[in-house]
Amino acid sequence: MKLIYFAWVRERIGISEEDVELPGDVKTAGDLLAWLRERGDGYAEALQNPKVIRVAINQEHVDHREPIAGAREIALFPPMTGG
Amino acid sequence: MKLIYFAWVRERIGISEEDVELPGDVKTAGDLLAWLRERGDGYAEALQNPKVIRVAINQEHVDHREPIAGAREIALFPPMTGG
Amino acid sequence: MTDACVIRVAVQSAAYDTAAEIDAAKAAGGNVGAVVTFSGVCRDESGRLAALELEHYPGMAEGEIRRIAAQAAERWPVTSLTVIHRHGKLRPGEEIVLVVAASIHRQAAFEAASFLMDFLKTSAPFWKKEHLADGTSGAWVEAKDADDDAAARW
Amino acid sequence: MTDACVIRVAVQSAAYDTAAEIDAAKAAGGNVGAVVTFSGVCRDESGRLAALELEHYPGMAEGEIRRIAAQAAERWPVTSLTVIHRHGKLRPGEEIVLVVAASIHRQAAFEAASFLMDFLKTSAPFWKKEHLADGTSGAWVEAKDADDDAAARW
Repeated sequence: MKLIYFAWVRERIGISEEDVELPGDVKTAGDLLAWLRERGDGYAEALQNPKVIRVAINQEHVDHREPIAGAREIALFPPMTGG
Repeated sequence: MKLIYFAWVRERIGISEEDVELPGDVKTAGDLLAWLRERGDGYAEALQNPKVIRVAINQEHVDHREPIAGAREIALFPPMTGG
Repeated sequence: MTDACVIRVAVQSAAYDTAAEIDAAKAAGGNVGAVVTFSGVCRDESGRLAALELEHYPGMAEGEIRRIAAQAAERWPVTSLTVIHRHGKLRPGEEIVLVVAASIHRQAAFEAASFLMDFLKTSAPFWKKEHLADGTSGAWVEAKDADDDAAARW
Repeated sequence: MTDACVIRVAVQSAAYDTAAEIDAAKAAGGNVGAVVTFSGVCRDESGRLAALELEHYPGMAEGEIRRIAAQAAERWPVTSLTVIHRHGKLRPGEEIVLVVAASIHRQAAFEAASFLMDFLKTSAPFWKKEHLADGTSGAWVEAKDADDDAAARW
């Protein structure tokens, strides 16, 4: 599964995208965040406060409870500050 | 006293401005409208419905009860439709 | 807040340059973060109209617009307000009026511009007469209750 | 009302031509009587900032803006909606975003433009990073509660 990171999530994790194989018990966007936090210090720092992390599946905003099965790409990023 | 007319008030009265000598009992803008209505058919037609006639004294909107003593110019016109 | 607001008012028959007015609003200073413009355009009313003729009260028109702009500058933290109102005969597609409101914040710019338009409609001394597509002279445009309602909400 | 509304969305690093976008909105048809524009301008924060760097999520940025514009076109009788959002490094005074809303009536144009801006702020995937005047790289701009409140009022 393709993961994409933006803004300070990208900076703290240290890469802008990666392909990962997820274990079967990672079922929701929230599960994904918890799983990623265990991957290293950068991930832990980037995702320490899950409440401020926004998730998009296939380029659409979703809730952290959203199932991720079948997702083509999942993006993680901070609250948006465009406009 | 200088009177100025605009839009259909001007068209119905037939002139765009005039100087008038007012009798002493014409004290308010409303009195002026009543006095003008007696000046001829054009005036009567233009001013038949005083409620829709707006009055400006020295280029400021005023109520029909406003005293006109000392006015430099008084303008009569329909509700505005600019913008 | 009036002190800091640059107010520019023009009543003219000539067309104006909207882009130049936006640039001027940005250059007027005050840490501009948002510029809102309103352009009022002469409509053809589904082909019925050949033109609108705008009559105005010279002197009072400028004065009244300036008074409305000063009120807006009191109510919102705007850095500049520009109003250009045209008079004379305007064809469908031509612009009648431009309002430009600049501010540090977008909400102030939106509200000041909307306020200015509502009061221009109801208190600036301009009148529109229709010229019809069949070559005849049409009626004077009637004031709308909706415009009074719009002004009353402020 | 969506059928009749012409929607144009662009996400680009290049500057845009506001006057040309206004003309296009007038030419898009639909008896346009009112055109409202919003321009978001990069501020210098009293000299503190050298630039803002805008990062975006390609693909999703366009899609999300288009989705917001379609919502606006459902809610207001607008004849056209244009949104151009820039990315990359922008210096103080440069424009970040343009919204153009055209309608037969002014209120619809004002409200659609204001709605679009509120939702661009809170749901379009763009992020601003500060570059400071002293040459260092500053912080990522934090999202404001005020922006969430502004979006919630619709």
